[in-house]
Amino acid sequence: MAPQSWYLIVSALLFGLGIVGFVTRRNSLVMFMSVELMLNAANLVFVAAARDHVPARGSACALFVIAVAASEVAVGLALVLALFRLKKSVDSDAVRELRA
Amino acid sequence: MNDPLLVLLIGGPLAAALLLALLPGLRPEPARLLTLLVTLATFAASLPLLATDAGGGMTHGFDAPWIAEFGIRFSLGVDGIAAPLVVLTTLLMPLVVLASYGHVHDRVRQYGVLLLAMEAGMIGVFAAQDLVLFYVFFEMSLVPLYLLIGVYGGARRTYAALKFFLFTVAGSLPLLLAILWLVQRAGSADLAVLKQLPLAPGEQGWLFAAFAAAFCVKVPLVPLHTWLPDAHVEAPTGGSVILAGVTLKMGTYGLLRFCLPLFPDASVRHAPLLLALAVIGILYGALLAWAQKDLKKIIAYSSVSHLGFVVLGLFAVQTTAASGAVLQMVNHGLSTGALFLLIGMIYERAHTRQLADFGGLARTMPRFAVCLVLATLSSIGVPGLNGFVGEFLILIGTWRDHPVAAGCASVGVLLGAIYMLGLVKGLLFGPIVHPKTATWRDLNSRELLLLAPLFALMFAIGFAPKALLDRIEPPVQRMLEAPRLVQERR
Amino acid sequence: MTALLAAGIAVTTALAAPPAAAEPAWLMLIKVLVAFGITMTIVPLLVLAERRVSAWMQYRVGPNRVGIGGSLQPMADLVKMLFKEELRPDGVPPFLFGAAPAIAAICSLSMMAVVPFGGTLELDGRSIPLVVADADIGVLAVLALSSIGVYGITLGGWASNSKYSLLGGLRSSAQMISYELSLGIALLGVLVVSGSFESGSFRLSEIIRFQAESGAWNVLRLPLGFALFTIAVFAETNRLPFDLPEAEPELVGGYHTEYSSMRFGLFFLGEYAAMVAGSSVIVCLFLGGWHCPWLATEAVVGPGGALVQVAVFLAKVLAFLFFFIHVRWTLPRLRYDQLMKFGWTWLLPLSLLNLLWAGAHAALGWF
Amino acid sequence: MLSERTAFLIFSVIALIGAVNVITRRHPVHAALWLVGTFLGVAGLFLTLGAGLLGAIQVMVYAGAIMVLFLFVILLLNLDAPPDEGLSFARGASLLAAVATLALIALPLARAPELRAAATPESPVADASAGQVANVLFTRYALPFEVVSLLLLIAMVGAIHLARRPRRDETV
Amino acid sequence: MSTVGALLLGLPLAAATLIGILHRRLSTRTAGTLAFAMAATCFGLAVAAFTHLRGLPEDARHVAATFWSFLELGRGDAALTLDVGVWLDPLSVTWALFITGVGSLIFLYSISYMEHEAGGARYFACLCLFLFSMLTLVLGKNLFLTFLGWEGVGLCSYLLIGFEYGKETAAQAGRKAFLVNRIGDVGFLLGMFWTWKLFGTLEHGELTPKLAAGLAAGIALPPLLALCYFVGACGKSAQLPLFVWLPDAMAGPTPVSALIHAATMVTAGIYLLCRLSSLFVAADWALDVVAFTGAATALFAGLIALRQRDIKRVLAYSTVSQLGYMFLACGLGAFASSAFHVVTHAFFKALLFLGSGAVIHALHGEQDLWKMGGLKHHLPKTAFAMRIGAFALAGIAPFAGFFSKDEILGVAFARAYAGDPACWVLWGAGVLTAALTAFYSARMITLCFDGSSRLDAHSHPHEAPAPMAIPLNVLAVLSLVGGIGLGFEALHWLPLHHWLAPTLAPLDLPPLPGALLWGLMTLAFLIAVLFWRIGAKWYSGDCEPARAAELTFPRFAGALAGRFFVDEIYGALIVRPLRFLAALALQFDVRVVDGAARGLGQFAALVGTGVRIVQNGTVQRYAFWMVAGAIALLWLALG
Repeated sequence: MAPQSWYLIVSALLFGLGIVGFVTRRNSLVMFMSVELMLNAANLVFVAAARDHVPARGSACALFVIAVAASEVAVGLALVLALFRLKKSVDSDAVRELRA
Repeated sequence: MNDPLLVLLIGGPLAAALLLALLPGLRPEPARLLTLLVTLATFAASLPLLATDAGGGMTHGFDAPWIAEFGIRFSLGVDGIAAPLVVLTTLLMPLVVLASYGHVHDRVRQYGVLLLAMEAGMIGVFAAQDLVLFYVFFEMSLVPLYLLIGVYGGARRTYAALKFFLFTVAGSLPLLLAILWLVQRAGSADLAVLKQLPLAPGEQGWLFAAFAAAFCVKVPLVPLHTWLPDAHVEAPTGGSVILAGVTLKMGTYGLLRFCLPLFPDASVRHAPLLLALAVIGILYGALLAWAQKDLKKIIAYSSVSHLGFVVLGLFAVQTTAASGAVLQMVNHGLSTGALFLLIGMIYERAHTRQLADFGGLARTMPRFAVCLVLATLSSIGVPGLNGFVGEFLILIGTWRDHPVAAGCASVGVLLGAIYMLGLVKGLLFGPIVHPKTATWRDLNSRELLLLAPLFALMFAIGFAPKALLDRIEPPVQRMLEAPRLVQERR
Repeated sequence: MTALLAAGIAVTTALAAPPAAAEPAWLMLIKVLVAFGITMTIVPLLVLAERRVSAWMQYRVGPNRVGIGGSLQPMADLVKMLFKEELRPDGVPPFLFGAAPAIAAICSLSMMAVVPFGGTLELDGRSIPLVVADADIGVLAVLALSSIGVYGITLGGWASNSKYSLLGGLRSSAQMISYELSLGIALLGVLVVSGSFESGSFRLSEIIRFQAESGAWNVLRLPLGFALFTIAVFAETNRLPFDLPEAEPELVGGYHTEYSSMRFGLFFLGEYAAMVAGSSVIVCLFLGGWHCPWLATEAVVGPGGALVQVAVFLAKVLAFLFFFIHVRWTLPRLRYDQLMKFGWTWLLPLSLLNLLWAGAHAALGWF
Repeated sequence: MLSERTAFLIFSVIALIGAVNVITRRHPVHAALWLVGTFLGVAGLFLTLGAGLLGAIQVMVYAGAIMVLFLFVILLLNLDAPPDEGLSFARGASLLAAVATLALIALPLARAPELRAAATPESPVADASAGQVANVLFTRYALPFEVVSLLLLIAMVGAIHLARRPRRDETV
Repeated sequence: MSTVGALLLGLPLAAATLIGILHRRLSTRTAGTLAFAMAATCFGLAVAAFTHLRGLPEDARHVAATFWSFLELGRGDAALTLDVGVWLDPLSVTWALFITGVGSLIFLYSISYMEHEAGGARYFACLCLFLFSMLTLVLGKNLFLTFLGWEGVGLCSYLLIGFEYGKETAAQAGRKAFLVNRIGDVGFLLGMFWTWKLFGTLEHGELTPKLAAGLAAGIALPPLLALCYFVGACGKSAQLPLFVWLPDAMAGPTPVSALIHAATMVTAGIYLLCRLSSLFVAADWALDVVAFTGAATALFAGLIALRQRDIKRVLAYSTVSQLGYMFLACGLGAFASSAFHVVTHAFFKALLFLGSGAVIHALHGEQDLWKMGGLKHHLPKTAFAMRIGAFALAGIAPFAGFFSKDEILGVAFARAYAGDPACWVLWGAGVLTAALTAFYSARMITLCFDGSSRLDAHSHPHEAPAPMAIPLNVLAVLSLVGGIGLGFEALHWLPLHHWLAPTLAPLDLPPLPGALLWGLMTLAFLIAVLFWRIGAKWYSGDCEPARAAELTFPRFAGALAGRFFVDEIYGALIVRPLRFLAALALQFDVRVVDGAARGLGQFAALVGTGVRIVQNGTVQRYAFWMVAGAIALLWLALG
């Protein structure tokens, strides 16, 4: 059984990579993917931490996170689609102007 | 012993305003008629306020709990100082409505709503015996006037209305802080309680500064006066009359009712500063009035000068001077009110307010000439009319302790004559300038009816001020008790 | 070359999937090989059977030249597959082009890991459950692998760098996803009914044991569930009447038009393996797996009993496969929008209804 | 059977490499596929942690549904690799992100010494099998469960409405 | 007695308001007769009051009557009680007498004078109002009412001077008169405040005895207090610094000039000085200031009068000069003799003004002396009356002017003789002015009536109608009799000094020896006659204006004609800088004070633009800040 800290380290790395992806990449889809990465890292922490207490709860929480992530992606991608239809590109810099 | 009269005086116009607001279908004429009737009824109802005299104490008291936990009560009451001002307000209102027949033709109903709401607010200000209630009415009376100037005003009305609003609100913020501090310390917002509250000199200093800031903007005292000319020039005639007639008095009333009794040490300590500002106000205002080209601006700056006298009277901490100041408040309301009404009438005909455009009106409009000369004489303080009595009392009272200030102020009387007679000569005498002078018809009976009460009161106060002064003096005496003691010790 | 690599990976994933089983490594290896071997033998037979049965149904003979009555035809196809030239259109991502068919194949093959061929085999004192990895999540693994399978087809369509195959890939994956939904819910129906098991795990062997003990196969309890599940499996494996994506006239073969030789072979293998796996899952869930009502398989002692169970299980699977092929040549092909409409507006509500029915059944404990 | 530690190592390596590639790959489809790899890696980690149900669901939902959705969008929009994409907004952001990850790792360890304790005892305390998770899910977290279901419904409706191609009589 | 006082004040006010309200419907004639009737009754009442006071014993010769209490304020020493009432004492009754007397004559005169003027009713309303104010001033019970009258009179002069408001000059002159008066009024006001502060009362009844007691006890009062009142007096009686308004006031109709700028209003200053005589004496060097200003004004005005072309301006400057004489008398402590000169001056100056009015009336508005000449043939009666008035003005023996002027010179000589060297200068100035007066009055009479006729062709002057002639004749008689009747000790009929003594401060001056006295009188008489002869001869015959001009000192002539450019100097020194200051204040107000308020607004907008840069729409930027924020929070939480 690998010690819990290892899991935390891996999830921290995953989360860090997620942040890098989210902050640096201009393509909105890749940004979405980075968000998924971060969510996964969070799930990992949930389950890893729960293992020493009540494992089931960790999974339950992770389940909720997955559900939320799924709905987030659904709506997010719908928005990207609508955005693409408007701007002909998914580059997040394309939607820079604050006025209509 | 709750006497419902004051609640009626405030509630009546407010209810009427609400009613008018909720009747969009009402045609202009009946709406204006309703406004007139309500204002007349309020005036009639307000007369007994003057009649009863409780030796300086509070009459027509009405007291009900409002916000219990902070000790804030809905308490109203009127004494010798407030009664004349309330009656002045209720008197000017019907005149303003009558005047509006001449120049307000569209959105008449809303005009009525604003006037009635303003009247309620102003009576509330003068009748409030609770500090927080006073502040509420103080702000409430501000909004209708802002709208009045903003909607019915002249060319740059939005700028002027906003400037007026910002000046007053900025002034009243420190007031709010001070009130909250006081109420929190004293546990109650009632004036009587607050008077006995022992305040440390330092604390009293900044509280006085906060109160004075709000009221000096309203007076307006010199450095804070730049909103007045703009507000007057852009306001409709009715707005100007109310603005000059009553709104400015709220500032001086506040100084007398709150600053002097609640913070005696600070008032006496700051008295020289305020006296200096008052004298500057008188001379500076007069000079500016002389340099103006626009009729309304001349009268506006004359108001700055006249109210400089009132502040002078208040802070000389002398019963004679203070009574004179209160009397002068009423006088200024009458004379400047009349002047603004007259200028309004001329503006209705000539649609220009530049002095240079006029000349030789006396020949074509004799009645107007007589009225204007009368109003001017009252304004510059010619004996036999009300203006002189007020100024005389203020100056004679101030001379006792501050001869130099009184000396300089009396020069203001001279300057006053200069610019006012300049105005009269420009308008009435000399050759005819405006091509269409002949076409303007003289004052009709409505307009004369409008001015009659004002002139009647001017002569009445001019010849027999005793009736009014006896009503004013005791409460003033009571207000100045604390500062007088401090003055004596010094 | 990549194909072989892909096959190897398939085996390791099957191994890794169910780590919970604490058996010695070599026994696990033997089981995998046995399961892999059974599948690999059934698939060519299936291909041959399909062509013979369809021919029989259409009053024609079918392949009978190679071997006795065409029995060696699959060998011939295999040889053809291996030695044909591997074409690859230009502008195509090489790795993905090769990986796509492998993914499809891997997923289908790995599904067999979870399927219990028989009961337990007592051999020199060691009782060996006749299943590669009786994973706690059993049935869920099937679902998971089937959803991974979608990738094979989507990537296949995309990697071949042509509009038609892209559209074909998209349509087929859309179809599979839609029907995966009703597949899952129908599966739930079964679990709810056979939910009397205590530890709440999804093991297929326990479902079979439940059917054996209760004496009635699930198909009798959930006839609607059975029908829905089979339709969904048909859709999952892109079999007629749902094999629209590659057969569409304007799409010309759908996602595997650009594929040739062994890559096409892998796709082909994947498809048929999916059929085998699908039918075996159906058999386990609804037709009592290796259980045979009147033949008390447990009574027969020794290896013979297990073999009988495996035989019964294989018989059922072959029968079902026959049914697969039979349907292919009887029902017409559905148009794409009808297909999607049927999937969402008919199948989904019915499966919810079935779930309701199963819930009521479990709660009231009919039988 | 493989020891759990090695499984942990393999899967975490898969996950991390996948993650790195997700953010470095210029072509969105490649990024998406690497993401699938990461998801499978993480699913494996779940399995090593004994959360079998979660692993399956992770595969089924994340890898199976969400990534397919991503692929769908990428393919539908027919996106190709933008020319100079790569790691734009370079130095500042990545530096910051690096600091962030370090902070996330270093700080908890520095602060919570017990985390650095030796490996916990070998025997798995209790597996988070489907049954136990179900028990917890429908008793303790019943309300969140209902709320999430509602959320999913809303998300579905929202997504459909947003992504719907406007009919001729509608304007966007 | 109080009813007499009430009526004295009430009647003019009632008349004024009545005519004022009905002035549309009243013709000039009816309004005039009504006003004259009112004035006559007032004169009757004044006489009644006079006889009543004569009946009272010497020391209790005053009657007080209050009508209603004006106001009561304050308590203890700061108490201020003012009430409206009447205070009749020898001083006020004397003034009332000649005001109402001369006033009613002028009312009668102006009925016919204003016959064909437009707005005659308004004119008479103002005149009645003027009479009311003048009587309030004189009969007022306290200084407050005196001040009320004081300003009221100023107001009426403003209205009457600007009667023909169409003419720019009239409007301008009216305004100027009111403003200059106002300057004086401010002085009076300050004096009043100071008096109330020192004595706590403004009632004449209480103030005069207090002042007298103070004087007797030798308590010195601050000279500035007296000077405040003196400034007021100067403003009203047109003394040196503030006399500019009087000559311009001639723009008004002639009867107005006669009434206001000769007989009544200008004497108010003297009345004030006499009323507060003990205050002035107690304020040590205040009286010297009064004396010197008086002398200077007399001399200065006399010089200017020499070269005036307009007949009314000559008279105006002569009035200023004679007032200088009165102030000189007060300055020397001889309040009674100055009062005597006031009375006599009222008679002959009113006569001269009315006469000139008749002349102008006859010549249809022509006022330039150089366009008259030889009028004695056309207007014999007016010429005769004017000649008597001129003799009185010049101070020729039997006429009134001689006695009052001589008395003042006598007092000046006596004081100098008694050892006050400064008084020699005063006496010298007095004599010189007397000479000048004789010269210009002769000039006026000869230019106007004698000499060759310089009338333009088509004007044919006719004698003044009856209502204008009667006042002329009455005044002529008074100018003749006045001097002897009132002043001459010997007759004891109505010695003014004796009559006014109780109310005025006593004059401590050793009487001159008899011989010296008579010598002085003859000297004065000789000077007057001599200079009259020179003047008459100089301007008789057909002298052309040019010859006449260069005859006098040429260089000097410009200054005289231009009235020493006093108006221009005032304009430059006071009006222009004040106007510049006003413009400066306006700019300051708009730029600085208003600017500060607007500046505050712009500052807020500036801050706004600063903050806007942070929000620029790129998602990355937001993400970056979000993460940075998260780290910071983390650091805080765990740090």
